[in-house]
Amino acid sequence: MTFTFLILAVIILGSALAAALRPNLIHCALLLVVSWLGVAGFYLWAGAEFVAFAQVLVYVGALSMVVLFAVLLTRQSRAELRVDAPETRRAVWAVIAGVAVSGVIGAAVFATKWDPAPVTAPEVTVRGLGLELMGAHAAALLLLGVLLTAALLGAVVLAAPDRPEKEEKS
Amino acid sequence: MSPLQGCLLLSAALFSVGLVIALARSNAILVLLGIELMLNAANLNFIAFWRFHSGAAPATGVIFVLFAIAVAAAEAAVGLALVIALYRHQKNLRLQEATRLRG
Amino acid sequence: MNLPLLSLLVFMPWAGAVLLAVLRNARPAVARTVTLAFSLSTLALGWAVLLRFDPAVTGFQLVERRPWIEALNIHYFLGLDGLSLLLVLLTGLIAPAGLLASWRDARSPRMFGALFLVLQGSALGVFLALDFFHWFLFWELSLVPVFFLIKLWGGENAGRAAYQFVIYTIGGSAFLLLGFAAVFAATGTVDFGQLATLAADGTLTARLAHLGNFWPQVVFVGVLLGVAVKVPLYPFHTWLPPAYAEAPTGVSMFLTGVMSKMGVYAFLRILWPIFPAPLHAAAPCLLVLALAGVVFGAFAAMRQTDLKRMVAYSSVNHVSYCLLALFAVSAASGPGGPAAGAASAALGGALLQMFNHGLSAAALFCCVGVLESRAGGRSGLDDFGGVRAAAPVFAGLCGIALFSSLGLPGLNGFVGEFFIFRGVFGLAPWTAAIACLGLFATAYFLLTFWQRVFHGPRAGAAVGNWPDLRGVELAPLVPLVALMLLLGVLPQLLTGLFNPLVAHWVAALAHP
Amino acid sequence: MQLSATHLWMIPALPLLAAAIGSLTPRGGRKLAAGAAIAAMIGAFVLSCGALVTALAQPAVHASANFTWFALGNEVVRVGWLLDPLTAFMAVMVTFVGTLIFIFSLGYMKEDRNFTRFFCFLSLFAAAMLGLLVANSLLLLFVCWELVGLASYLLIGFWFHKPAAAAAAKKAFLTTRIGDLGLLLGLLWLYHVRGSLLCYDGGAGVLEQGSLTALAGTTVAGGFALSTAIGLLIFCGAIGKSGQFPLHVWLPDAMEGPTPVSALIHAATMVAAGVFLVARVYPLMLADQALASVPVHALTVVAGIGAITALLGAAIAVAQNDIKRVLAFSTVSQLGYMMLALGVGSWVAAIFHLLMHAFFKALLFLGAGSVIHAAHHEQDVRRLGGLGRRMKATFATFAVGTMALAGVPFLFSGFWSKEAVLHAAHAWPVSSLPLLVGLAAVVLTAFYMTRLITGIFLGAPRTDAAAEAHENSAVMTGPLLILAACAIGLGFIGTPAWPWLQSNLGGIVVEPESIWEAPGLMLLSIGLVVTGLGAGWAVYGRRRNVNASSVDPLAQAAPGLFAVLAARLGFDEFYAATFGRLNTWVAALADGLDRRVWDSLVSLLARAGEFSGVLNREADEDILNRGFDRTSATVRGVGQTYSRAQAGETHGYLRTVALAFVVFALVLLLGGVR
Repeated sequence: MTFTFLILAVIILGSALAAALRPNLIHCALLLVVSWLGVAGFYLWAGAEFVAFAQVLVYVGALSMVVLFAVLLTRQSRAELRVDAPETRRAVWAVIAGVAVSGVIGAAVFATKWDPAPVTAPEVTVRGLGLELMGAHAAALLLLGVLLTAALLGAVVLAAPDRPEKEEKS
Repeated sequence: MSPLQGCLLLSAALFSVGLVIALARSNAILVLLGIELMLNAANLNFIAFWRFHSGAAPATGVIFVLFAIAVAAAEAAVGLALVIALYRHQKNLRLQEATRLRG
Repeated sequence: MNLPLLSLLVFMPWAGAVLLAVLRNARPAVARTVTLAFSLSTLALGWAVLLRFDPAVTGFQLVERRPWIEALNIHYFLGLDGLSLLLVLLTGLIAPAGLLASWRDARSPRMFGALFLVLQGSALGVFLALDFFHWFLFWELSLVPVFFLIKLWGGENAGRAAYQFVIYTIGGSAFLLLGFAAVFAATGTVDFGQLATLAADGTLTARLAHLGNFWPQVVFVGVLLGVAVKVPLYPFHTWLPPAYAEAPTGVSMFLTGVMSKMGVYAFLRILWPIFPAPLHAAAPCLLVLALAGVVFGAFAAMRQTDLKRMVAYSSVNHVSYCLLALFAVSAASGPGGPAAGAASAALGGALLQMFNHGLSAAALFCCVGVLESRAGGRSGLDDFGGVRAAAPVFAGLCGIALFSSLGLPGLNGFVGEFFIFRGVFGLAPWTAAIACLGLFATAYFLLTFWQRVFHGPRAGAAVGNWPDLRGVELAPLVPLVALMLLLGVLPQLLTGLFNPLVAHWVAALAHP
Repeated sequence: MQLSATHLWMIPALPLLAAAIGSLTPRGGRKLAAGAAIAAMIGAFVLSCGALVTALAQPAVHASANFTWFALGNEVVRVGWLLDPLTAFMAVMVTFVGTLIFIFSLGYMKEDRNFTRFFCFLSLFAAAMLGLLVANSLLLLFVCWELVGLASYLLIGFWFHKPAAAAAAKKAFLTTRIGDLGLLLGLLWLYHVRGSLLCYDGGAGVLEQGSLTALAGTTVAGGFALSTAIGLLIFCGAIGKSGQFPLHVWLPDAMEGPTPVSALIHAATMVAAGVFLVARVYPLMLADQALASVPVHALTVVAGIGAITALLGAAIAVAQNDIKRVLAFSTVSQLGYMMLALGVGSWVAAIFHLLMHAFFKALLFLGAGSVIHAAHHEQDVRRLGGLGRRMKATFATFAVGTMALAGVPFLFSGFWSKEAVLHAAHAWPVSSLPLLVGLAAVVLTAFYMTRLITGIFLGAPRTDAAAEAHENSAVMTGPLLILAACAIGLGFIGTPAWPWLQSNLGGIVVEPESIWEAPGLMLLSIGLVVTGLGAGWAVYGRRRNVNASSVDPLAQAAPGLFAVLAARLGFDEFYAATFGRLNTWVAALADGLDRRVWDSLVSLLARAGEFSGVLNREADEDILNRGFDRTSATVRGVGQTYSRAQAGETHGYLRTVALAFVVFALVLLLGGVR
């Protein structure tokens, strides 16, 4: 339990909680980016540098941009960026669910007897990782490529405007 | 409290925050982001176990997380496309109004 | 050259049917021509078979035997003896004639032709198959096209008649199948020849009895029922008049000319060799039934007001003569055997009668079909009058067919009937004496037909423009009538085909 | 010129060829068809004469030429030709009379549009008849026998557009067919017993001694000899064909055909076929004569039937008004004479009478045809009269025929043959009834012929048709004159002074009683003829001034009897009421069996099937279906319930998932699953 860890935890949870409460959509998105950065920091702290960089690239770099595009694409006026405050009833249920889930997981965590942790982090070089990916997990990697392609195409199809005659029909 | 437990608790808390966001907010984009948070919490767990738990193969946790990030990226892309389609359809992003799947 | 002639015979009509099915947009004339050509193939191939056929051999010739379903000991087994050849030739004559008689039927000639060819192929299959398995396939398959031909191209009540026909005959066939299932279970073979061998030394009965004591009887009765319905044996004949009367002309011709022979053929090919002992035991009863068919069939015809029904009943009467001969022989068989002369006369007469009845009954249906088409679908006894004045050629041809049917000497019908009577008289004199009533009644109703329709002043549908036969209408009648005259004087043309076979049968009868 | 048995087939073949030519000739080819027919008949006549010469060289020999027709199974069916004096005499008679009638038809049928068809049928008839005569096999004889029936059917119904003619043709065919069935059974029996139907086959034929001994020696049911039974069955055929009681009813109706047909078929030849048949199988009929034990001899039955027919026909003829019907019943009566002669054992007398009768009856019929043709198809005696002055040739020849038929002594052929029959009956030891009946018929015959001839030719014309009648052309009167000459002259071939015919026929030796042995009988019969003629003249001869509607004197005297005779003793009505009704009844029974019994049995079965189907369905509906219904209703209810949870609200789903996770996790935690 280190200080660094605590700082990171505060950043992660704090920005996430703030995002949960802010009414402004842009603010929420930006706060979440902060949270993702915190997670990246956590990876660094844990010794998984490659994953940390991947997290920064994918989440902080790419995903946040996409989210911002989506926000901008789906807004008609500035006023609309202020989304409605959550309905009380749903919010209460959400909190109950959240607390219950974290409570259960926490209970499970405390109830479990853990082996003592190894002292040093496992050695993972980028080279080793690359060999691992192209060796044992080559098939998964390929599949992932296919999945990403399919997702790309799917996204294009979904987001593309419907053709005129189909609109008439609907 | 061992570092592993701390990490797991952090992950649980992050997951719950994500869940609360997904459950409480009505904007579809925010719901999607809440889900991304929950995914992050899961990844966090992987790294925690990789780092603080013995018996695993050297690179398994890392590779798992890498794949999960890739899948999450794909998921996010599709999800956001869905959001845009939804917006085009009902001219807003209020998820509670998207109830056309009702049985 | 070693062509599988018999397979060609059976499958050539089917090939024609397939071709017709493929030619979706064929014009009616093309469809008719294709049908006729494939139908005539039977005659041509039958002729080829005739040239290779050796009458002196009593076994099967031109045999084709290949393993088919080896696990069940089933073979694809075609073969031919004098009896089969006779019926193949008959089919080759009647089928094209039937097509020609229905030539002018405008309703979908392509479909009609295809169904007709399927029917023809099935009938040939029945006459040539020597393994029960595919024999029964052919036997049942012949029902399907007939059903559609009657229902779709038939008269007013064709639907009911077609259903009655199919249900009745399938009902009979069910018993037949049951019987053979038991035979198969007992012996492990359904090869007619092997079964006959088994039956000859009593093994078959013994093995059937092994299944249960009543099985020999049950199997016999089952097979008998199946065949009796098809022939038909009195009183299983009630499907026949409506079916024949409602069917279109060509199909009626085929039904009476060929299909009724399938039943008699089954008697000769299956029941008689495979179940000699039970048939002998049942023969006195069956003899009475056949007699009832002869007498009541003829007398019932007297009461009919519809010409087609009348001719249909005459068919019951005529086919019953064949059965009369068979049962008389069977009743007299046993230790020592029946009087050889009488038995061979009865059997030879029955074979002749099969062929002759095919010719004359088909010609009669053809004539009634002509009358019907001229009268716009009416075929009542009272719908016509004085047709002979309007159409002398037609009257002449129809008259010859009528007199052939009533057994006038000099025409083909006489020879068969006379020798059936000669044989039956030698084996069961009283039966022959009573059957004479049938002869009288046949003459009575056929002359009534002739008198009411052709004689007297022109009346009913025959008034007004009533042309004589022309062109394609003559085509089916002239060859049939010519054959009637020819075979009346020279029956040896036919008897030469089966004399050794009949002699062989008679010799086999002497054994118990 | 001689013709051996081997070539005998040419005699029927010639007319058959002519028939084939005629059948293929179109309507316009009158000369071709008629020419072919007549030429063929003349040729056949010449050949027959040749055959006669051959036969007379050895009168006691039955020369036969047998050959195989076809083989059937184990059997070989043999047929053949037979040449003996019987065949030869009959063939000469048939071809001679036939030729004359053919020639007569040229004139008589001149206006008919189916002229060629008529000659085709005539030729067919002649061919069949001649075939019947020359056949050595009873099978072949039966074939020709039936073809004769066919030809007569076609010829009687020649004017088929007249319903009466069509009905008469059918009646003739069916009535004779009843007799034919007996004949068929007789032949079948004979065939079965002897294995052959050849009459003469070098000792193996059915009419030869070996066969006859075997047949007579076998006893069948009722104590009859087998030969008696078979003989009587064969005789049935003769009854039908020769118009004997009780199957005589078709013969008068058959007069609906053209008159030459009546002459050819129903006077001269076809009806003679029955007599010929009995004469042919005479050895068989005689086979039981020596047996004392049989209940009845075959020939006794023949004699009885013949006697009844002779009297019956003559009596009915008295009361008929149609010329042709009078002659038809006269034929019936004369055929009865012939049968009587056969029955009493005088085979030769029967054939003698048969030959003589053929000539004079053909003459009478052709004469009647001449009258009818001249009087525009008027054939009612009451509506004619006074034709004698305008039709001298016809009158003269008809008178000759009448006298021959009536048996006017010495000059006419009928006298000699009739005397032969009567004397044979006289000599019959069994009973004198046939003789008495024959004598009674003599009176009646003379009487009705006088009535006929006075009615037609004497007195004044009673209608315009009769008044305008005039003599026919030579083509019709020529044959009449020739036949009249025969009716006079031919009798001398069989007179007691010169019994040429008798001595030459005698293939079978049954010596006729010489006429001189009973001179009293001859005187009696002459007296009876004179009585008949005189009575006829007394009743009808002096009625000069009657009209067409006046009542017959006999009808005035005995109206009841006359009406009964005129109605032909009610045979037709009786048959219609009994056999006709029985026939209808059996037909109705057969039809009813089909429609009611068998059909309802089948539909009962179908109902049973249907019922089991209904049961099945009920069971299905009650148990299976209802169960299914309930299950599916439950499923639907549950689904509906749960579909409310399917709110379509994304948040709700997510929440549910979360809470469910909590619950499961709690369960795992609290359950202590490790």
